[in-house]
This record gives sequence, C-alpha cells and structure tokens, in this order.
Amino acid sequence: MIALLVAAPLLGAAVLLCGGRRLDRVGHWLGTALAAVSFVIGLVLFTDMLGKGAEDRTLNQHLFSWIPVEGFQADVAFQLDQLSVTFVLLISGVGTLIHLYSIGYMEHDERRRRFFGYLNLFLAAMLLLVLADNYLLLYVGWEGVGLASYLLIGFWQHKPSAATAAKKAFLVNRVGDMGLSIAIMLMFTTFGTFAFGDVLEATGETGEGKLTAIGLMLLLAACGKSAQVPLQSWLGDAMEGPTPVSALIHAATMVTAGVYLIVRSGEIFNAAPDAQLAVTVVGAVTLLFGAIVGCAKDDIKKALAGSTMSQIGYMILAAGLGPIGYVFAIMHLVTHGFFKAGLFLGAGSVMHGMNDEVDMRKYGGLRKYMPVTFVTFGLGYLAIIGFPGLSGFFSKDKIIEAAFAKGGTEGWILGSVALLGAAITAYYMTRVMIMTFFGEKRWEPDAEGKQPHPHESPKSMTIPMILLAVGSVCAGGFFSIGDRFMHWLEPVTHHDHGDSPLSAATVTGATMVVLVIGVTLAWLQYGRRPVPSVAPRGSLLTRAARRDLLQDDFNHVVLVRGGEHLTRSLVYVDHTLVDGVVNGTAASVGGLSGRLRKLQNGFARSYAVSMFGGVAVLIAATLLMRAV
Amino acid sequence: MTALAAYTTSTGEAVQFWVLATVAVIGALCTILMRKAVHSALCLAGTMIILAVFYLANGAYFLGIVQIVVYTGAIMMLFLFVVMLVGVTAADSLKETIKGQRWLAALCGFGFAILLFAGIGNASLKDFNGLAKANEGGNVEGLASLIFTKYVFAFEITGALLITATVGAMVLTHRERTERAKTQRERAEERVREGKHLPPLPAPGVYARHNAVDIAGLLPDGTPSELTVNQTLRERGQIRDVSSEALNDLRALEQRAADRLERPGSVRPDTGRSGEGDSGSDPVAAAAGEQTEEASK
Amino acid sequence: MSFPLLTATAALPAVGAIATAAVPAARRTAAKWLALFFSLATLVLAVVVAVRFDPDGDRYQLTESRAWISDFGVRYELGVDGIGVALIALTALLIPFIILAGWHDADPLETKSSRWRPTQGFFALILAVEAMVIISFEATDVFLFYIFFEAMLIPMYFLIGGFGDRAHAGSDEKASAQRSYAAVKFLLYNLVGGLIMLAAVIGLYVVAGNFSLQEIAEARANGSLDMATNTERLLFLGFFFAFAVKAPLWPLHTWLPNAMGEATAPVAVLITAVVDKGGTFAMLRFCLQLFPEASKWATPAILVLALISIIYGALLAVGQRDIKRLVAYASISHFGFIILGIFAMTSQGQSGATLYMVNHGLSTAALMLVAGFLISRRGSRLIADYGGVQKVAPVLAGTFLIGGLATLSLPGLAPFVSEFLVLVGTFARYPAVGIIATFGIVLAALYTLVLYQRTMTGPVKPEVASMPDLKVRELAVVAPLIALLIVLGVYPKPVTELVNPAVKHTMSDVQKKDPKPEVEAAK
Amino acid sequence: MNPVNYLYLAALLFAIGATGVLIRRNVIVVFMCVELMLNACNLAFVAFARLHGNLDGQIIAFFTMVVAAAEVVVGLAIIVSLFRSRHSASVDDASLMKL
Repeated sequence: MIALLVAAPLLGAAVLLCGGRRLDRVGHWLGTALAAVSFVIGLVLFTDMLGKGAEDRTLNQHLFSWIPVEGFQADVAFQLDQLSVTFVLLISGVGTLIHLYSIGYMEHDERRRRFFGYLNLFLAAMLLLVLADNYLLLYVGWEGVGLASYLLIGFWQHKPSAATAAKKAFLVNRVGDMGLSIAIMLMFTTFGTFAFGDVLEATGETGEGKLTAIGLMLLLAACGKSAQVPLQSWLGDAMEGPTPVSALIHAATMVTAGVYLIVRSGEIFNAAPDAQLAVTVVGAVTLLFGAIVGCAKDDIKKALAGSTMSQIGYMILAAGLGPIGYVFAIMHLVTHGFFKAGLFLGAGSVMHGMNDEVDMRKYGGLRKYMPVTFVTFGLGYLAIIGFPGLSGFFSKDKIIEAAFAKGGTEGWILGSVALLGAAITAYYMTRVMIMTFFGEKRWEPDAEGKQPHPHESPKSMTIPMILLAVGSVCAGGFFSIGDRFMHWLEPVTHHDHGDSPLSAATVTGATMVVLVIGVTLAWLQYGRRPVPSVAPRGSLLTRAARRDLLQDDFNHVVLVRGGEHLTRSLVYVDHTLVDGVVNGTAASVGGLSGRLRKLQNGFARSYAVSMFGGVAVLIAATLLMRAV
Repeated sequence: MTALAAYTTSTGEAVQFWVLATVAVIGALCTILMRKAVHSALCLAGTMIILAVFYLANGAYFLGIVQIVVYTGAIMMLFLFVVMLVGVTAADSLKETIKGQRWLAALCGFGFAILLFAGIGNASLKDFNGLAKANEGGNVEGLASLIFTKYVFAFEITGALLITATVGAMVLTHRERTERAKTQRERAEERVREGKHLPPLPAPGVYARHNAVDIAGLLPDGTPSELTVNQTLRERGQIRDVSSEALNDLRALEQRAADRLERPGSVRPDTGRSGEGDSGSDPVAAAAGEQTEEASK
Repeated sequence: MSFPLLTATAALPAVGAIATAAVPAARRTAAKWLALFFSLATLVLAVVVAVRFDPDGDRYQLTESRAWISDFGVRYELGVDGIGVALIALTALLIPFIILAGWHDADPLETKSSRWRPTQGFFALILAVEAMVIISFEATDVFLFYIFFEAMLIPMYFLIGGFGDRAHAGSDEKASAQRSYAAVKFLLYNLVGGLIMLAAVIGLYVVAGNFSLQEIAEARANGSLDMATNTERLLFLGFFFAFAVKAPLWPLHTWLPNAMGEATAPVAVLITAVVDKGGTFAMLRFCLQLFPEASKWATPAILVLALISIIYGALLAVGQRDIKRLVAYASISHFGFIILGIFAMTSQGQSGATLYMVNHGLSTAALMLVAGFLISRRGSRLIADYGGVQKVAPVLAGTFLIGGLATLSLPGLAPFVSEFLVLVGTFARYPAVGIIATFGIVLAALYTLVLYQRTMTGPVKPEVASMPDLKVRELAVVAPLIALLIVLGVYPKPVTELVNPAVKHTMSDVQKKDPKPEVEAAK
Repeated sequence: MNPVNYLYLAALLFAIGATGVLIRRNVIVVFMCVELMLNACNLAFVAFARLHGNLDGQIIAFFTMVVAAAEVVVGLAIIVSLFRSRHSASVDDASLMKL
C-alpha cells in the first residue's frame, strides 16, 4: 500500500520518459492522473490512520533487503507515521494541483510530455524521501529530488542561464549531500545502523560529541536542500525554471525537506544542544538574509524566492528550538506550502499574461485585467504576512512565541529577530503586491516588440490557484483551533510548551505592530509615489541585496576562480612533471636502442656470425653443465 | 672389407683413414680458400669422394654409392653448371669488406671445432659394436626394411619435398614472357629508330691475328673495339686486349731481321712511325731474306 | 574430472579470435557477426559459471588442475571465487557491447585494401583480450596468472596503436604520431610493472617453492611458511607495483588518459572497464592473500595514494577540454575509490570495492560509448565543439546524462551502492580518510555536470544542428547497460551475495575484524 | 684405430665449412660450404650407426642427402634468378635486412 504511493508517480515518470512521441497528446493527463492517484492513496491511508489510536498509528512496510553486506544492512522499507503522512498529503496534494496548473502553463511547449515525466519523477523521489524508514533510503530520495530539480530548473536547456542555474543547484545540493552521507557514516560507526527507529532510540547510549557531529552534518545537509545560509545561493537562480516548478519544488515541498530531516532526527538534536543552537542561528540568519534579498529584487519570482528562503528560515529556527518548535515548524511548513505555492502560481499566471515578463517594474495595475489571479494572489499575500485569521498568522506567531519561549538571552535575540523578519516580510510582500497589481500601467513591449495584452489564465491554471488560496486561508485556523495539529504530531515530535517570558497575547500584539509598520513603509515608498520603471541606483545595502548580498560574488571569486586556477595548474603539472619522468625513461631507452641498432648492419654474414657464436656459447654452456 | 667394416678397424683402415682424412681436410680448406668458384667446387668434389670412401669403410655401402652418384655425380655437376652460368673465372676477391668479420668467423670456427672435440672427447664412446648383425641381410635390404617400415612416413614426406623442390626450381628459374616476341622486321625497325649499328656488330679478332671470342677486334688505329666482344664477357671484364702486343712483337721481329742483315735500322722507316697499311707485307719480305741467307750458306 | 567449464569460458573467445582473424578480407561483415556470436556464446558460458557457482560452497570452485611445467612447479590451475565470478561475468557481458559499439570503427577507409584486413584484426584482437582477461581472472597459479596478465598487453598495444580514433583534431600524421605515442606509453608503463612483478614472482617461487596460490596461502595461514618481514614486503611491493600501474594509481596513471584519448571509444572501454580491473582484482586476490602482513604494513601509504588519486583525478577531469580524456581522469578517480575500499580492510569496503569494479565497468561503458557515438557524429573530441545537442538528439543526450549520473554515483544507480559501501567501510576504520574521500562526490558532480552542460545544453551550435539521434544498433548497446545500472542500483543483492563470502575469506586472510560500532563496543 | 676419429674428422670438416660460410662472399661458394657441413654431419651419422650397430644413423644420413639434394636444387635456382636480377653473386650485395 505504502509502496504504491511511490510507485504510481514513478511508473508515470518511466512511461512518460521512455514512451516516445506517441504519448505527446495524453502524456500530461497521464502524469496528472498518477499524481492524483498517489494523493488518493495518501488520503485513504490518512483516514484509516485516523481510525487508530494515537500510539499504533505508525505503519511499517518492508519491501526487500537492499544492500546486505557483512555487518551492514540497508533495507528498502517504508515507515508511515503522522509526520510523514502530513508530508505525503502536502506533497501529493499540492503536487496534483500544480500538475493541473502546468497543463495550461506548458501548453505551448513541445516538450510538455517530458516536463510531466520530470514532475512525476520529483513526486516519486519526494515521497520516497518522506516515507523512508532509514537514512540511506532517505538519502536516495534526497538525491532524487535533487536530480528532479536539476532537470526541471534546466528544463529550458537552450537558455544557458537555465543550464547554469541547474548545475549550480545540483552542485550546492551535493555539498549538502556530502554532509548527509557523512552523517550516515557516523551513525553507522556509532550505532551500527541507520534505521530511524534504532538510531533515535540509541541516542542515549553515546557521547554528546558524536551526536553534535551528526547533528551538524545533518544541518549541513538541510542547509543545502533548504537553501539556508551559507548554501542558499542556488535558490535565486533556480527561478530560471518554469514557474510551476518554482511553485512545487522551490516553494512548497523540496526546499522544506531540510526541515523534515531535522524534525525527523529530533532526538539527536535534543541530545546535542550545541547542534540545536547552530540550527537556530542558521535559521535566524537565513530568515533575515532572505527577507532583505526579497526586498531588493525586481524580478517577481526572485523576490518570492527570497521570501521562501526567509520563511524556511522561520521553520529551521523553529526546528532548532527543539520540542517547543517542531510542531510549529511543520505547521508553518504546511501552511507555507499552500500560500507560497499559490503566490508562485499567481506570479506564473501574471507572467503568462505579460509575455513572460518578470520585472515587476514593468507590471502595474493588473488587478483589473486578471481578477482571479489578483484575488488568489492577494489572499496568499495576506496569509504570508500573517494577517489575522489567515493561516500564516497562526503558524508564524506560534514560531515567534516559541522563539521567545526558548528562554534566556537566546530567546530574546531569536524572538526579536523573528519579529524583525515579520516586519520585513510585510514590507517586501506589500511591495510586490503594489508593484504588480496597483499603480499605473508600466507595460513595455518585450524583445519581439509585442505589446503585452494581459488576460486571465485558462481554467486549468486558475482552479489550482483558487484551491490553494482556500488552503492558505483556512489551513492555519483549521490546524490550530484546539491545537489539532499539535496533538496529531505529538507522538512523533513530543511537544512541550516552553516557559515564555511573554504571554501569547503580547507576542501577537507585537507581531501586529511590526506588521503594520512594514506595510505602511512599503505603501509610503511604492503606493504613494509612482514606481520608476528602471531601478534607481539605491543605497549600498539595496545594491548588495540585489546581488544576493554578494554571496555569489564571494563564491565566484573564492571557489570558482580558485578552482579554475587549481585545475589548470594541476593539468600542467600532470602533463609536465608526472608525465615527464616517464618520457625521460622512454628517451633513454630510445638512445640505447639507437646504439644497439649499429649491430644490425644488414649483412647476412655478420648475422650468421652472431648466430654461430650463439650456438657455440650454448654448446659450451651445456658441456660445462655436464662437466659440473 | 665387409668383415672389416663390421667388427674392428683394421690397421688397413687406419692407414686409409689417416691418409684420406688429411686429403679431405686439405680439400675442405681449399674449398673455402680458393679464389675461383670452379676450383672450390672441384676441391669439394674431391672431399666428397673421400667421404664416400669413408662411408664404405663404415659399412654404409649404399650410402657410399649414393654419395658418389648423387653428390659428386649430380649435385656437384649442378654446382659447376651454375658456376659456368654465373662466370667461371669470376674470382671474387678474398678481401674482407665487413670489419672484423673474418677474424670473428675464424675465431668462431676454431672455437666451435674445439668445443665439438671436447664434446666428443667427453662422450663415452669407447665400446662399439659393429654393423655385422645389422648388415647381415645385406646393407641395402636392411636400409630398405627400415625405410619402408619405421621411417615410411618420413620417406613419403621427403618424396613430397623433392617434388616441391623440383617445381620450385622451375618456378624460380622460368622467366615468364610478358609480351609477344618481336619479329625480325620489328627488331630491324627498332634498330633503325635507335640509329646505332645498322650493320651487324663486327666480328671479334678482325684486323688482328687472333680470332678468339674474347679478343677485341682492332680499329684501324690499332685500338681495340668493345663492340666486337660478347656482352657477357664484357660484363665480366674478360676481354683480352692484344692490340699492343701485336705491334710489339712485330717490332721485335723487324729488329731481329735488321740485326741479321746488318741493315741500318734507319734505312727502313720505323714501323712504329711508318704507316701500318703495309706492315702485313714486311714479315714476308723478312722471311724471304732469311731464306735466301740460309740458302747461301 | 568434469567438463572443464572455466577453460572453455576462456578458450571460446580465443577460438573466436582465430576464427575471426581467418575470415577473408572481403567478408568484413561476416567477421563482425562471427565475433559477436563468439562473444555472446562466451557470455552464455559465463552465465553458466555464475549459476554453477555456489556462494556458500568452498572458496574456489569449478577448479581445474593439470601439470604444466613440472620442473618449476608451474601448474595449470584454474578456480573462481565470488569476486572472480563477478568480474568474469562483467567481462563477458561488456565484450558484446564493445563489439557492437565498435561495429564500424575498423572499417578500412579505402575499400580497395584487399590484403590488409583491419576489421578482422580489430575484432579478433578484442576477443583475444577477452580470453586473456578471463583466464587471468580464473588463474589460481601465480605464474599462469602472470603470463596472461602480461600477454594482455600485446593485443591491447595493437588495438590502441593500430585503430585510433578517427575523430582527431590534428592532421593524420599528427594523429598517428600521438596514437603510437600513446600505445608505446601504455606498453612501457605496463611492461615495467610486469618486469618488476616477474622478479617478485620468481622471488616468491624461491621462497615458497611453488606457484600455487592456494597452497602458498594455506601455508601462510597455518604458519608452515613464514617469510622474513623484509622479503615479504619486497615481494608485496613487486606485485603491488604492477597492479598499481594496471589499475592506474597516482602517480602511475598518466598512460591512461593518452591511451583512452587516442583509442576508439570501445577500446577505451575495454581498457578501463575490463583490462584495468585485472589490477584491482589482483590486489584483492594476490597481494592480500599472499602477503597479509606486508599489506597491513603498506596500507597507510596506499590509502594516501588512493586519496590523491580520487581528488587529483577528479580535479584534472574538471580541467579537461577533451571528452575522452575527461572520462579517463574520472576513471582514475574511481579506481582510487576501489583501491581505497580494498585496503580499508573492512568487509563493507572490500565488498564495495568488488561491487565498484563491476559498477564502474558498467557506468564507464555507458558514458564512454555514448560519448563515442557523439564524437563519431561530430568528428571532434573537444568539448568546446559541442553545444545544444540535447535539442537535436534528445535520446543521445538522455543516455549521456544517465551515464554521467551513474558516474557521479547518483543514488538509485548502481555505482552509488558500491561507492557508499567503500566510503562507509573506509570511514569505519579511518574516519579522516573517509571524509576527505567524500569530497570526491562533489567533484564528480562538478565534472560530470560541466561536461553535460557544455556539450548538451545551451544554444544549438551550427555544426551539430543536423546531428542524427541514436540509431538502433547504438540504442541496443546503451539501453541494456542503463537497464543494468538501474537494476543493480535498486537490487544489488545477487552480486553482494556472490561477493560476501569471498570477502569474508579475504578478511580472514589478513586477520582483520570489522571495527565494532561504538554502541556495541560499549556494551 | 678407434672409429671415434671419424667423428673428430666430421667435427673438423663441419667447423671448416661453417667458417667458409662466414668468410666467403660468393653465394655459390657459401652454398658449397653448406654442403660440406651437411656431408660432415652425414659422416658423423654413419660413424654413429657403426658405433651403435644399427642402421638408423645411415637412414638419417640418407634422408639428409635427399633433403640436401632438394635444397641444392632450389638454392641454385634462387642463385640463378638472383644473378639475373642483380648481375652479381655476392652475399653482401643482398644486404636488404636493414631498413
């Protein structure tokens, strides 16, 4: 049953990718259908899980022994508990919607079939990731989603920028994967196994140092996958991919895998405070980093990417808080999945209407032309800034509370950072909203000189947007009324309320205040006066932020250049030094043979002499042997 | 002799051995040292005959005969034939061209001989049982029985080998004629076209006192003409030039005549300087003079 | 004595080689089909061997033993353990693909050449190599092994020097010059190694009195034959040097890029996927079994060299401009992993290394053969000459990508399993080494993806605009390989079960136990 | 006298023949020397036959003769054609063994 979850989209991927052109017409429907199938299966499993008691809700399915080697057992086995089923529903649900959306979005692309193949591949890998019952199998899914995102970011391969972005994404992820594999090795040497159950139970039996090491390695992995500082640089470029991809992979699901990993290995972090601290720090830094970047970008998708970064920063932060925060991390993850996917789909719809123009400074006043998009996008906007009653409000506030609840100076610092982040979020999201939908038209003809004729997108695109909007409105409330979600996850994440220095009401109030501040600031800057259609030079910070706070430049100078020089010099060394030695030998041999060559004067008789002499020597030898 | 060969080696055989062996070795040495191939061949033939005798002495009557018939009879004749074909008197200079070759060769040969001697010396060959038993049914029969029983396969194969050799020899020596033979007319025209020697080549010895093939005929000025000698001889450089000697002994003769008749040599112009045209008549006159003198005595 | 299965397996391709070489010049195609037939027949025999082999049975099975050179105690002894079976299967499996991929590589450029018969020679040589490789995997007599280990060089030399890559940057003279340079270099390196090994072999005979691997190993095990420490170390070094040259270990690797660059793609696969395995295999079978103490003594140095190979090879691969040389350097990096796994002396490491030999064969074959198809289309080996192939030849690009992903050992494909096993096995005993080796993963991703990006993606270059996609023959070569890569990646159990007992034996030879996990150790 | 002397003689002749092969340049003479060596061997065989008291040695000598005959025929044919082609009978002129 569980295996079917993974199998269905996998089958889809195989069929779509291998079965040539004849599938072009039905391909996208097949892909969508299979995604829906796994969603339905997910629902079924979910419902009968609800039927059971809180404790025996964990399902296990052992398929076969994968790598049986002396003292090393890796199995292909699945584990379905509350945590993973939550992810399953999110992934397959949002996934299905986005499949639906892409049918319209990719209509004019002749490689649509392959696109759906890749999407299915992604679903399969992602489901494998959350369903695996041991770290090695998780690693498979982990790399699988990396591959899928590589393929999808670089889907328009004829654009060099896309190809480069894809490569960059995969490489940065690979660095993170290194962390994961080292973590697995550590687990193996420490516990002799890497199945979730055994490892997490055995945490008590080893020293904190080992656990800290494992935790840090896991954090590295999470940073890579979830675009956290210092491995965040790939996410912005990843927007080169088609918008549905950005929505599904780089907003809703894949990038949250890091959070899943940390929450899943909660026991390890609980036992290693230093690692936890590192996690929170990373989360906090990324939270601000992403938010700042988001403020400066004029490319709508990049702005959203920045916001994704910072929202995941929230989740990581929460996950770093330990049992206080796990639940809220997941909760925010789910709600964020809804509204951020909605926002991206909205952005896609806008681009769809604007000849794939991404520069917000060339938008403006679109609310009249694409009402549905406007409304859904607006709801998503309200949700993300945490407008009271919408899902973002619940999840984010809880995180901020938890941050304060961490206690001590850390608590204060983290909490205030979270608040600041909330303010900035409000600011940049308002900016996006205004620049896109309000103000006067700033449309310009695109490269081919086509004047954009903004129009509402087809049904197949609007329906998913509507559904997601509904999700982003209701999810938060539904989860947190009576702490449903908390109780639901408790058996896995063991929630406990910290001792918050501030009451929940205070925190909410503070959040509201910063929210208003952010919005008004944005309104003053973009709503009141007209938006220049070419970006002003801006302050130093702005310029830095436009360039992802110079992170890429750093990478380029240090890693790329350095690497190039290293390889070049190595090639040289290999060719001269290492090779030279051998050529020396070869030359000497050549000289020797040249000298020997003189013996071969071509006169039959002198050859005969040598032969004769040889025979004589042989006879002499034999005689001597006899004599001896 | 049968008995001898069969059991012991009689003193007779000893004598025979020592004498003939010396001759054989000398022959062999001559074979490799003679400058002319013909001489080498003859020496070798001699050595082989001696070997034939030794075979007989060793009770290998059949082989002895075969040795004489096949080797000295057929093979050596074949050699001589080829030698003739290639050039009888073509004496290749024994001067060595490859540096150190000769010394190395000699050294090797010498050392080799010594080694073989040492080997034979070491070998335990003291007792020997003669061929009496083997030969009692007659040597030839004995051989035959062996050849056709034990060695029959080898025999067959050698037969095949001989056939192959014959064919091979024919293939090697037979020259394929690629184009039609030219008719006499064509040859004549060709010669005219080349524009040399429309008339047939001059015969050798013409205008000279000899007419052997290897003597060049003399041109009117007394110098020999290459054309008159066969090309093969020319290539081998076997032309005897007699132009000068003819004149020389003519001069000598006249000198004698002059002495005899106390004629001042100056009376008659020196043949060397006087025209050659009448030189043919002088001896006649001289001879007449002598005869008259003798008659007068 | 039952049917000599192993002999037959090795002899069949040899017969095939002779038969192929004897095909008259005009019947080129016939020769190809004949060669293909024989290679397939060999594959069948190899499968039979694999089936007849019982993993839980004796260490060496299907053994044959005949007196050969009785004066020197040289016997014709054959026998296979799990590792041998795996590698024989790999060899027999790859050869048909190599032949099929090289179908047109040896067609004479001018058809009138009636006396020179390149095609027949090409395929005959390939089969000859197969025969020698297989028998060297089977030999349990050191001398017998040595002979064929060295004899391989002869056909390989002609394959490299005689049948170069038609797609060459320079002029024909330049090409042939470089080709012969590469061939001579290959020969020189391996011969030097071989000579040193010969000395060691003789030394072993002097010490042990015979050449039989089993007898010597037993004698070593039960202590009836004890070598002086220095003797053992010298002998070990003698053997190891030859193997290190063959399985290029830094700094003895430089022959590989030249050879693989100049040879045609199928021959390059033959070199790296089949012949070089002889080196690593021999380390596992001879070095560890005959000289356990010396192996342990040399382990640190070897591990360092292996590490250097991994990182160095990968970095150089990044720096290459020539597709085939890039693959060659990638192979050097992978061989580093294999050697690392062998000398980590943990069962995970050694199983991983053995698995790695098989998987690396498959993955490199896939990548290199597709690269060969690509090169044959464009007529250039320079990465810079390509671009946007993906648009005009999607299938080619797709297979190329899968090959590349296998090379960077993506989970789900076969190489991942082996690489991870090697890493874990190494990490268990030498954590630092393991961590450094892990950087190889990132670098692998770097060179593979850079290669893919520069050749396949981006705007379509005019030269490649009319490039045809894979033909049926080529697809028939690539598809099975990829299928195998996936199957072995998802379900490697058959191979591991084949290998595990053999590894257990080897571990007991070197008297090493796996380090216990910390938790259990604490208990 | 001991028939072993025949062997000594044979050895001597053989050595002489070999030396001749080495020092002479005229193909024909070289060839004769070869024949001389063969004969020496034959003598040795015959002598051995007598020593061992069986005819096998003679048989071998017989075969040697036959083979020698064949060899001579072919060899001389070669010499003739060689002479035809290059108007010389010197071994050194055929020094084509050097590239």
